[in-house]
Amino acid sequence: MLTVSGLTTEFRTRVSGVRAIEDISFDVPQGVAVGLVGETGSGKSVTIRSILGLLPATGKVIGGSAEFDGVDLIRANRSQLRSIRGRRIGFVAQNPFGSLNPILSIEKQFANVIRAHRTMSKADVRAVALERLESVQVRGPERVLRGYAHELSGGMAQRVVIALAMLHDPPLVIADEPTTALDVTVQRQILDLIDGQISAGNRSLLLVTHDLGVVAQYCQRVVVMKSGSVVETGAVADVFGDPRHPYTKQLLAAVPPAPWSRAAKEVTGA
Amino acid sequence: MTTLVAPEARRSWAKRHPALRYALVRVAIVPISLFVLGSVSFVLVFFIPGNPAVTILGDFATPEQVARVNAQLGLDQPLWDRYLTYWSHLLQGDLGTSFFTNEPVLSDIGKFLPNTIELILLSLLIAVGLGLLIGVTGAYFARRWPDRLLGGVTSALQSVPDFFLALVGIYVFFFLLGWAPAPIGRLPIDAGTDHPPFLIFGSLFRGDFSTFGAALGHAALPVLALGLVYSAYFAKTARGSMGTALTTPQVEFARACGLRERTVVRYAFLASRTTVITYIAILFGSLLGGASIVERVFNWRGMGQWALEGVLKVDVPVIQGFVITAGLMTLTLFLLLDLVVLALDPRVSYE
Amino acid sequence: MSERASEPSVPSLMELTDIRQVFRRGGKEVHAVNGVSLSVGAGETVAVIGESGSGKSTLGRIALGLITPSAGTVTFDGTALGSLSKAALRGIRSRMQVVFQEPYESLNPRIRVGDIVEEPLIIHRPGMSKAERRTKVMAMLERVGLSPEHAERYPRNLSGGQQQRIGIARAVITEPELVVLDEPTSSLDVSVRARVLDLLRDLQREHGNSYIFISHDLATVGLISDRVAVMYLGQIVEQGPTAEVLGNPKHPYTRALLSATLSTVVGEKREHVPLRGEIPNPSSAPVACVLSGRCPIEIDECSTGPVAPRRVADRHDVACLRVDRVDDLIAVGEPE
Amino acid sequence: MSETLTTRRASLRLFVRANPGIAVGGGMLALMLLAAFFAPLPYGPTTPDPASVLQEPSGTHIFGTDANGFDVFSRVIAAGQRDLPLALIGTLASLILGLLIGLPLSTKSPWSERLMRALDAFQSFPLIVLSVTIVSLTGNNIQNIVYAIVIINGPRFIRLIRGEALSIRDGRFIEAAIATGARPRRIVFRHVMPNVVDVCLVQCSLTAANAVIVIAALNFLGVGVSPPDPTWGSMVQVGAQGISTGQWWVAIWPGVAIFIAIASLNILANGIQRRVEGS
Repeated sequence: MLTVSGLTTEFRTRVSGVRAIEDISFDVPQGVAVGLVGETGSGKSVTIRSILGLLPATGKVIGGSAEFDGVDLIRANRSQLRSIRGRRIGFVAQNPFGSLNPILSIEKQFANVIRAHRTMSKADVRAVALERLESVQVRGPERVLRGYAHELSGGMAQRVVIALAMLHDPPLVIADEPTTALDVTVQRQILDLIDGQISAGNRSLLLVTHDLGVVAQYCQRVVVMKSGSVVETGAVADVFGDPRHPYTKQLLAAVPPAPWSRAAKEVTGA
Repeated sequence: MTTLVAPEARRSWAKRHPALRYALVRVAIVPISLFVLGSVSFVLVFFIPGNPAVTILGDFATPEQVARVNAQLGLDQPLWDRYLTYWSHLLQGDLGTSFFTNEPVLSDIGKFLPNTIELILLSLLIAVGLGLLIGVTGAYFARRWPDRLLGGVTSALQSVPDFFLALVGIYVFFFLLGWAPAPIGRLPIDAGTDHPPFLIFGSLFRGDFSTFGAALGHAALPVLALGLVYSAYFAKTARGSMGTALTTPQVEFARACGLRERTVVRYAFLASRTTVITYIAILFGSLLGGASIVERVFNWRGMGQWALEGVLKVDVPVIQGFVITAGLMTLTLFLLLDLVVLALDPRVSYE
Repeated sequence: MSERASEPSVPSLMELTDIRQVFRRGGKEVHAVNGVSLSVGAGETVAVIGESGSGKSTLGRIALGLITPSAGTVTFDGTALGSLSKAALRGIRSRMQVVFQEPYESLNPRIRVGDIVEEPLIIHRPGMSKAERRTKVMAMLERVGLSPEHAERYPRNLSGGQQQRIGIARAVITEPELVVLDEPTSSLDVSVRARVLDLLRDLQREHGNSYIFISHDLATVGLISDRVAVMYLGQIVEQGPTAEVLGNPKHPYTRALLSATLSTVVGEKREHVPLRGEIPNPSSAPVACVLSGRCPIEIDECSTGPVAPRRVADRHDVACLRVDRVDDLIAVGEPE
Repeated sequence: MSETLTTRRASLRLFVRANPGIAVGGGMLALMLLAAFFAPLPYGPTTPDPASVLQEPSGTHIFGTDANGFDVFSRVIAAGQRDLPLALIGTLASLILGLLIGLPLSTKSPWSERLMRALDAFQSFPLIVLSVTIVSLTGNNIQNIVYAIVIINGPRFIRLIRGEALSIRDGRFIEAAIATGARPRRIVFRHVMPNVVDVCLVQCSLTAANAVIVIAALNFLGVGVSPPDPTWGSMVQVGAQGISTGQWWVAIWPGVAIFIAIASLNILANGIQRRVEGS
């Protein structure tokens, strides 16, 4: 589905270039959820932004390719890229309030995303938007549609973002830490929602996260990154069950044991 | 029964429409500001050293002459009386008469203010149009060559005083090339200085195209001088706010959804709209006085030039009249600004 | 007050009694903290757990005397903070310190690391000579795992973990009896997080100080705390010894928080305790159980009035009418 | 000895490469100041030569002469002695005013908010006209132009310093300092002040640029001028009469000097801004 190979990106500073990621390669097969994990500065964000052509002005991909649908996204021209983004690849960002336009009504934003890829009457836009909002379990979709982003709670806003990202039923969804900005008790709802949407359409998911638990429970494959390089790739069960790279081992060891297991041990021991 | 219900209903109304309530409060403040403005302009006179009568009559006036003029001006009255008289005149729309020309200040303002407003509006048109173009283009091509080039242009324009740019314009376009008319007013010298207010807009509206053309030709240089210099300030603001807006996650998400670049830029512009509109209001305010020197260079006969000449001669009623008019205009402008911002941004909720 | 808040098993150092904090925001009253009582024993670590908006950080600032509560008293080592003059309060600050969540933001970017760590000594140890202070600073830097050369650097030239070590060094250099840790590891990566927690534990072992550990992460709390208080909407809904609360949680909200932590063991999917909707604004004084409206097992009685805590086990208090039926939660299906 | 010199030279080169704006802007400014005070002038700037009036630029008078027979080149250079220090003093005065008023007002109390609104109202007023009034009333000499510069730029400093200090006071490290037990005075001087330096530096060079414009504008209007002392603004004014009849050199050369002075200050401001953002 998506094949990334040898991806290398540099950031220009005043004096020289700084390599942010180097020689990144991995696959996202059809119908598979891939977790891209790493700590701060490991280059997860730069990797997906290189793939989607969303690097800031100072960043530049200097090597490698990202093959999707038979098109190399790195070398694709602007209009090719535009017709893929949103239609063939959906993107869910970290902070829902950052993602939504604060000044346009939610309905207008649905209309813009729909009309980016097909023509549709105003009534149809409304019908599609309502249906989509219902499918992501937004309560009171009519009211939400009429309203603005700031009137929503964090979880609801992220549901709206997911609905927008999946409006055109893209076969691949890239999610960048989609629950980090949300309250703890809401995070799993959103993960379950994304998971449900992905498996319902037999889609692929590239899930960027720093939470190994999320990868263990929601992904089938994992790519571990460290300071701009991939250190380990494989099936989640294999990598987490028997990590090969010392960094992966270290990462897994650093995760505190689940609170219930430790506490339960102490209770029974006492 | 109804009297019991009414306050409750009103409170809930205010709760449901905080924006409307804010707007009403904002409008209600205006009379207070006006009172402060009027009083400030009265007090201003006491900071002026010396005796206005001496200023009028010259240093060699006899004490009797001074006393007579003082009585004429009402300056022999107690302060409190003068303050009340001042307000009663002001409320009747009487701003006094010039010490030197004996013209009623109000009629002077009626004559000169429209000229200034035309100059400011046309200059703003250039400044905003060009400034937005430069700023948005620069922000879009951030840190690439168009941005660097336009940044250089902006810095250069910002480094020229408007009156100097006007002089260079006169030399090049009037003296060397002969494209522009002589800098002697709003119309050719044989048309005299008596013309209806709002010369350009008025003649266009009436369909008097020969006057319109002549007036526009005379306006070209002053408008360009002001418009170019102020466009630099505008470009800098637009570049800054658009530059920030274009790097927000919101714009990234819009791109990731496959929106056209045109729509993406529009998203960013929506986000920086308030800054841009605020800056237009600020520029209008500063042009009100800032245009005065250029007006003088072109003998534009605008309010700025009139006030400047009044100031240089210590013509107290003229200074007061200018303070009140300019204050009134900026007050109105900022009121409008606040209301426009309120109407444009769904997030603004004033509590 | 026979049913007093769950008490420590050691002599008490800090006593928070019926703390209330009301902010006025846009003409509305916001009850950030709503009748919280908590005591911290000497040498003890008490964790305050909650989501953003639960009032836990406000509670931490009240404990430090950075905010004066609208009602209730804070007693530190027998002295009520409210009775102290400004100068006396400043003086007592050498005995209670704070470490914030954002390591970089809590360090002045214009001051060298060595001077940052030295500042509490300048303020609280006027008798100390410059040389003595420097020696102590260097020793402290080494103690938190940094080298003397770091003293000459500015905060921005350090990693997040190193910055947080500076924050900790500044907090403990006057050997305070109480340190409030406001999400000290939340913004750190997991590998760094573990080492910072180790450091905090070691320091406590050496100095015997108390911690109030504010966090939203139950897994971290399980590693470091002796007792846990779970906060929701300005109230403590459950508190008790860590092993009790995490191993035998009785409040639906605690269960929901626990189920939000995902295991890294593939296939070990814990039950999901879903709450409806999201944490509301704490805008009005409670007329019901704080969780009513979101709780999957609520009954009509839950919305008739505030729910007082009840003792369910040794030093384990829970504010829930449905304590007996909390195990039903697992049976409740997917959200909404 | 020579070794330290070469290392110093090398570090200077490094600084110039990393901060081209500061180097170019600062260099140009220094050059102008040096020229104004120390350059040997071909003619006395205030000694007219009645024999050569309104002469075009030539080998003898490279910038030409004006209607009074003054050598334009000598006057343009010498005018820097008045314009530039005055601009810098005005900037310094505005900065001090901004610190004195802005820092104490950096609270969220309703009073300081109200004062800021009043300041907004004051700023939206045509200040150039006000400053002409004030300079002509306080005694029409060039030193009093400092008042004009402060009236126009002081409010900007107050607003800037207050806003910056307010956001710094909101910062975590201030809360940390309070929690450490620092006194209010220590917080202002040790924690707030050092953090407003950056924005003040940028604003200072922008203000100096604006001050050059203000001085030129007032002198152009004949305010604050004591003939025959040269200032750029009054030279432009003298030349303005000849501009429509083709005697461009009298007005253009001092105008170019104004342009270069302002441009170098703007370049300097941009350079400082870059450096501040980069750090």
